[in-house]
Amino acid sequence: MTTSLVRRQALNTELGRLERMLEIRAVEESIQTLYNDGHVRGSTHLANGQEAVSVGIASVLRPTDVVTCTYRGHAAALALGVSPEGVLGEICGRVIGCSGGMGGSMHLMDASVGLMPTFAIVGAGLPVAAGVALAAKLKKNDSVALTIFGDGSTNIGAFHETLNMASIFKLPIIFVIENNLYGEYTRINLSTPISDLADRADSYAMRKEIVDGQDIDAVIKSISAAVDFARAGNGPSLIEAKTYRFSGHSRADPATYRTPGELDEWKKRDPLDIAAAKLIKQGDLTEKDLEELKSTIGVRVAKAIEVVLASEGPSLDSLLQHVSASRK
Amino acid sequence: MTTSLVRRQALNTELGRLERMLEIRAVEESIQTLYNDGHVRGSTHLANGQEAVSVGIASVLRPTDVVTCTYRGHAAALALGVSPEGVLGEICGRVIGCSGGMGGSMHLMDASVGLMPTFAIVGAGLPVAAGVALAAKLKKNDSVALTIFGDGSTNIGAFHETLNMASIFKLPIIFVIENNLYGEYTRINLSTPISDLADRADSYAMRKEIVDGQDIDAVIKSISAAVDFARAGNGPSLIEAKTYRFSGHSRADPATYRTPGELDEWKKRDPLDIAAAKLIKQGDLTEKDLEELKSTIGVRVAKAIEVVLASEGPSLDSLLQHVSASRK
Amino acid sequence: MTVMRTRQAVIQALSDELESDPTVFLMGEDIGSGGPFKATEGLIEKFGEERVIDTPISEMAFLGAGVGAAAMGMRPVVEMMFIEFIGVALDQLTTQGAFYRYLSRGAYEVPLTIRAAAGAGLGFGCQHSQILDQWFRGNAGISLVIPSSPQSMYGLLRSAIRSNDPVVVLEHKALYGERGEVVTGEAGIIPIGKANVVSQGTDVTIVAIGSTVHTARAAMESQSEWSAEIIDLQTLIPWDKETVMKSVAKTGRLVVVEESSYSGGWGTEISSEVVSQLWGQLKAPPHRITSPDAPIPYAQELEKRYLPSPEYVVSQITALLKTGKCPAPWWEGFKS
Amino acid sequence: MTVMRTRQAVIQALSDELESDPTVFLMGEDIGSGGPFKATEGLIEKFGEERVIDTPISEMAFLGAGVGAAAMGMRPVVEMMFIEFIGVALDQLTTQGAFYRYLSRGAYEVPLTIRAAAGAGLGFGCQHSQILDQWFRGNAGISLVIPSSPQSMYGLLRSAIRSNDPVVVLEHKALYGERGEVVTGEAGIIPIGKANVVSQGTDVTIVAIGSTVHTARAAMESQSEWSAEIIDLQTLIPWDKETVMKSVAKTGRLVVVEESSYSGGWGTEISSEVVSQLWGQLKAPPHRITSPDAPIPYAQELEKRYLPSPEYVVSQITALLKTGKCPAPWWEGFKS
Ligand SMILES: Cc1ncc(C[n+]2csc(CCOP(=O)(O)OP(=O)(O)O)c2C)c(N)n1
Ligand SMILES: Cc1ncc(C[n+]2csc(CCOP(=O)(O)OP(=O)(O)O)c2C)c(N)n1
Ligand SMILES: [Mg+2]
Ligand SMILES: [Mg+2]
Repeated sequence: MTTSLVRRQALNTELGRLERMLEIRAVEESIQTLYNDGHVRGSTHLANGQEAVSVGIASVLRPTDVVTCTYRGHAAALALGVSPEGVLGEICGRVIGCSGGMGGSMHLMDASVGLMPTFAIVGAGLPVAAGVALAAKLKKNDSVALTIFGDGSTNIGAFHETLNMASIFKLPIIFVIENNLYGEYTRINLSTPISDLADRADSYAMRKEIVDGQDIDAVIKSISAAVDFARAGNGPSLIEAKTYRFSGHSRADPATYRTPGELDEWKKRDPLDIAAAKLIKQGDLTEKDLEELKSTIGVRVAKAIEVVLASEGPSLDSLLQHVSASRK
Repeated sequence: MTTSLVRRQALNTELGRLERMLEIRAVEESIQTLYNDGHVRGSTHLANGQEAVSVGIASVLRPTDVVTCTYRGHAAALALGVSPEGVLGEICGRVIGCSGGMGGSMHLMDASVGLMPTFAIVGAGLPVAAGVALAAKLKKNDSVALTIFGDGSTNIGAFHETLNMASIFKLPIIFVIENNLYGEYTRINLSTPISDLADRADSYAMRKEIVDGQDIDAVIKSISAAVDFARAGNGPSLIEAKTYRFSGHSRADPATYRTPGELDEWKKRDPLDIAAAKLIKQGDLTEKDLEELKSTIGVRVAKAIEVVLASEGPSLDSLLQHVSASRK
Repeated sequence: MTVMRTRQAVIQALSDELESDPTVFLMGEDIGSGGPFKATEGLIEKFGEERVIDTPISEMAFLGAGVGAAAMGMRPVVEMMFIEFIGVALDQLTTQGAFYRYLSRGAYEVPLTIRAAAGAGLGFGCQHSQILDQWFRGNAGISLVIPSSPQSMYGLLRSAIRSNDPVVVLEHKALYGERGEVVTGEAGIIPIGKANVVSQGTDVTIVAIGSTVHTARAAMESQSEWSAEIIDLQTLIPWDKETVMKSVAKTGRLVVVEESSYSGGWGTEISSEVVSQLWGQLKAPPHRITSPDAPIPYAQELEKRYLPSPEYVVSQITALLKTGKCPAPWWEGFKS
Repeated sequence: MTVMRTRQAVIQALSDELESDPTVFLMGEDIGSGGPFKATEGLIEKFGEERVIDTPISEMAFLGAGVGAAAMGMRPVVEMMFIEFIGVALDQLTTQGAFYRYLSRGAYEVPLTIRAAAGAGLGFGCQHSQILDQWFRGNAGISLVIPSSPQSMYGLLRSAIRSNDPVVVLEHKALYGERGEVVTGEAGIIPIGKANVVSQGTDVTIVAIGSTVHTARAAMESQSEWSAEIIDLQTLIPWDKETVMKSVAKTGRLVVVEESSYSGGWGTEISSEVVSQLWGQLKAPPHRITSPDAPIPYAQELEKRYLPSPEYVVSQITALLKTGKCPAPWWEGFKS
């Protein structure tokens, strides 16, 4: 199996990035079946429709940079380099899962590519990312921290405190709002009285940008600028990626609360289609290539599922290991 | 002894308001002596220099409106109507204290004039005030809630969450920042990257205003407008009163961290002098009247101290009373 | 008497209180849609948006708003969705709301109910599966209940709402789907602070709460060597000392079955108190059967093993009865 | 060996760790100015603003930043000023930082120290005087220490900073001004998890921590009817079972002296464990001497009465020895 680091390098090309987005979609689509067959427990949160944000971020950051991300973390994990086996294995509670089967869908991690265990508490990843950035600053290396969170999370106290502190400390950190218009079953306008969340940066005299989250090239451009700004010691940025999730909030959610027609409109701007269309237009890909790519990925994901389902759960001693350093 | 409600009515006149400000100054100035004599324990936080904000607020609100305030609450308590005996009694831990001697300087209260127990945790009074406003809204009465807090408190999560929620729910609440330029020993510019804190209202699409906190008339005008706005069902306001505290943060603080010359500059704008000068200019007061007023107040406060020092501490059963309704 | 699921008992209790008391209202994230466990389903349709209030994701703000509204004479029922979420807002309950009565010498009461899903067993991982009763201990202003059945959910939740102090109601997520008969109305109300003796027995008193009531019952029913008096505490803070003492005085033995970790578990309080009150009357040392000292694992087999199972309870109690000593927990053998 | 105050021992420990380990840094509100207890005085002058970092009033942000920096290999020492303030930020420690090691299978460690002033006695009122150890219980990822002397402050704080897990250090504010001899350097370091036997005795083992070590000692020294083995736990989580068991096996009697309320107190854990391990070897029931179930009052006489006094400890222990039963607490007579 290729390592996460090698998988990360594959994002260096446009085709590699398209491929990763297609893979993410395929992996996430397989989860419902795994769930129906009783392999997945608790809650899972799909990011389909939002793949360009994760893959865009992952293709800009270095593996030595660190990302904190939410329970809606499959896409980020796969983008950063975790294998389909690592993600699906975790969701199915197998020892080959990226957290050894101990975390589940909401807690994916891979230290080799800078993914801290994903955060199941809204807003919790922001202060931690600030600490990561602070460590980089104190160590005087040029790593950056990047934290991904949703529109709804901009109403939690940790958002406010962290942005203010990051600004005062001029931390090398990028705050990325994936504004998918909903926090659970609540449309953003019902929870937040402003429409451009990036404007909240003004309260902290922070650099801000709004970006089309469906267009991976736009995402890359915006993240790159923020990362360069941070690496150069100029401090944090707040980036709002306007995007949409095609599924419900979590496994059990039929998303009946959507504004009528909204989903269809957004599906017209599927980030996978946009990226593929661009490659086709450039002459770097044919429709046939694309179909082949999809089917290759389908096979790869199917194999990953086979591997996962044939693999073991964590052993009983895992339960008592890594609880603390002092008390084994 | 006059009741808190009657004392509140005294704020209906300009002279009454000046008198109250002078009283607050005198009461606060007496605390150091009480402390030196061993009557005051823990921490106390003076508001001298900021009297116009409290008295301005108290003269606009109705006694049926509710205020939440911080540990720096002597001025607000006296302004709202608590007697010098009530405040000094509390600070000295006597049963005649406004919280029965059970709270101390940081926990003053008087339900008869709408003062909830003051809050010793930064930011804690904001959500509670929002709940008060929500209750008024649900009960469909026209009461408002008003919460007073400092510049430093605008960096705590509760500030952000509460302003957002108040805006979305259109709550009848007024958020008053007493921007005295310091949070403990830290100047505002070292903790907050913007200079007009009222601008943070923009993140919540909230009505905002900056007011000269040394000029009681300006305070009254600004608070009145916000209160009218709230009573009419139009929602919350954020008001930033620019002010200054003449003492250190708390009892033990010599305030050596001040920008040189700053204190002297602000002392030129003592809210008591400004209010007195105006009355003198209007011909409603002579210098001699003012001296007499000060000395009357001095005598009154001295009497209050006598009463307090001659009074009992709370009885031992107070310790076990009012702990819970169910478990006596 | 109606058969309903525990989550329906939540809805019924809320509905009955909303109906009978105009000061009651609900507040929380997505409670209008019923929430992740459908435990508030249908209420917004019935009572409207003024009494079933969806909030932004701002636990500090809306928990605190519950405190403030309660102090003004309302009876808010605030949902925390998962009890872990109160970790970003605990101050408002424990350091503010719980102390107003005391600080105001009774002038401000805080009749606030906090509902939250709690407990392990469904694969929600370590940040969505704890009980966290310890966060509410040592604070005499707060009560805490953990219902074990549709009936006790109904009865305790109604009492919580009627209480004049803050009450935390931990709704075990593994029990939401369980069915049982429920007496509704006044007759179905269960007072806070009263335990329920689930079974009469002679050899041992088993004290349990929430999910472990079922574990204890299954343990007892699976064997015939010993008979147990199972006590469902129902209220953990303050717990019913009288009922527990009466039972242990009779059986001479106490076993506490707890879902959380051994260290810091609530059972220490039961065990400690029983010994100080019944010294000289016990036939064996009080024994605690708990989960190990570890976060809650996701993998199904491990999560199952993490929780005390009926078989484990049987083996522990049988060993206790046989040896008169506290048997070692299963994980002792695994320690390095 | 130097004589210093407890607050100076804090400064010395921080200074020594800052000096010897470049990954150590301090973070908190106004720590540059020394804070309300002058417990970080002079450090910013010595180590500069990069290693002594003043923060905005944002506990969630800077506690979380401590977690994140620790996960990156730094050793942050985060000050909460008063332990109550962690009520607005608890999530970052208990639900995040404490679980990373577990969730990452050891890839991320969190060598984070949290210092906070705690405890009653100085008239700070109910929101600035608690111990709140309960918030950290039942979470095997966290340790908690409560020093009782300048030496243990020095030794435990250094160990906390060197620990590879989060450690909470509760600094009793009534002890900051106390003086004592301190061995500094490696020889002065006290391991986490080890209790200190303060006095040898035969009639009873008194388990205490922080302020109550002094109460226990004063109680013992004020009478000659009985002799006590006083154990200063030093670390509350995880506590030193071995030392306690050894002592109680010898004396046959356990008394725990706690500063916080009776219900939910940490002493239940000691008492419960002692009974299960030493069943049959005890001459009397374990007994807990605590504060009553109430918020901490401001008025001096009441706050004094709230805390267990040496005289009260004497009367309780004397009664226990005489009757072989747990005596009722003083407040029983006051109950309605
Ligand atoms: C503190 C906290 N409150 C509530 C929740 C429950 N919750 C999980 S996801 C979610 C919605 C978050 O919305 P958003 O930030 O927009 O992210 P999205 O799910 O859309 O990616 C909520 C309320 C939580 N996990 N943590
Ligand atoms: C959550 C919390 N953090 C820290 C403190 C300690 N503290 C008390 S007052 C204060 C400064 C507050 O400054 P500001 O909001 O400007 O109000 P001011 O004191 O100037 O009136 C701080 C940090 C606290 N009480 N609560
Ligand atoms: Mg969203
Ligand atoms: Mg200030």
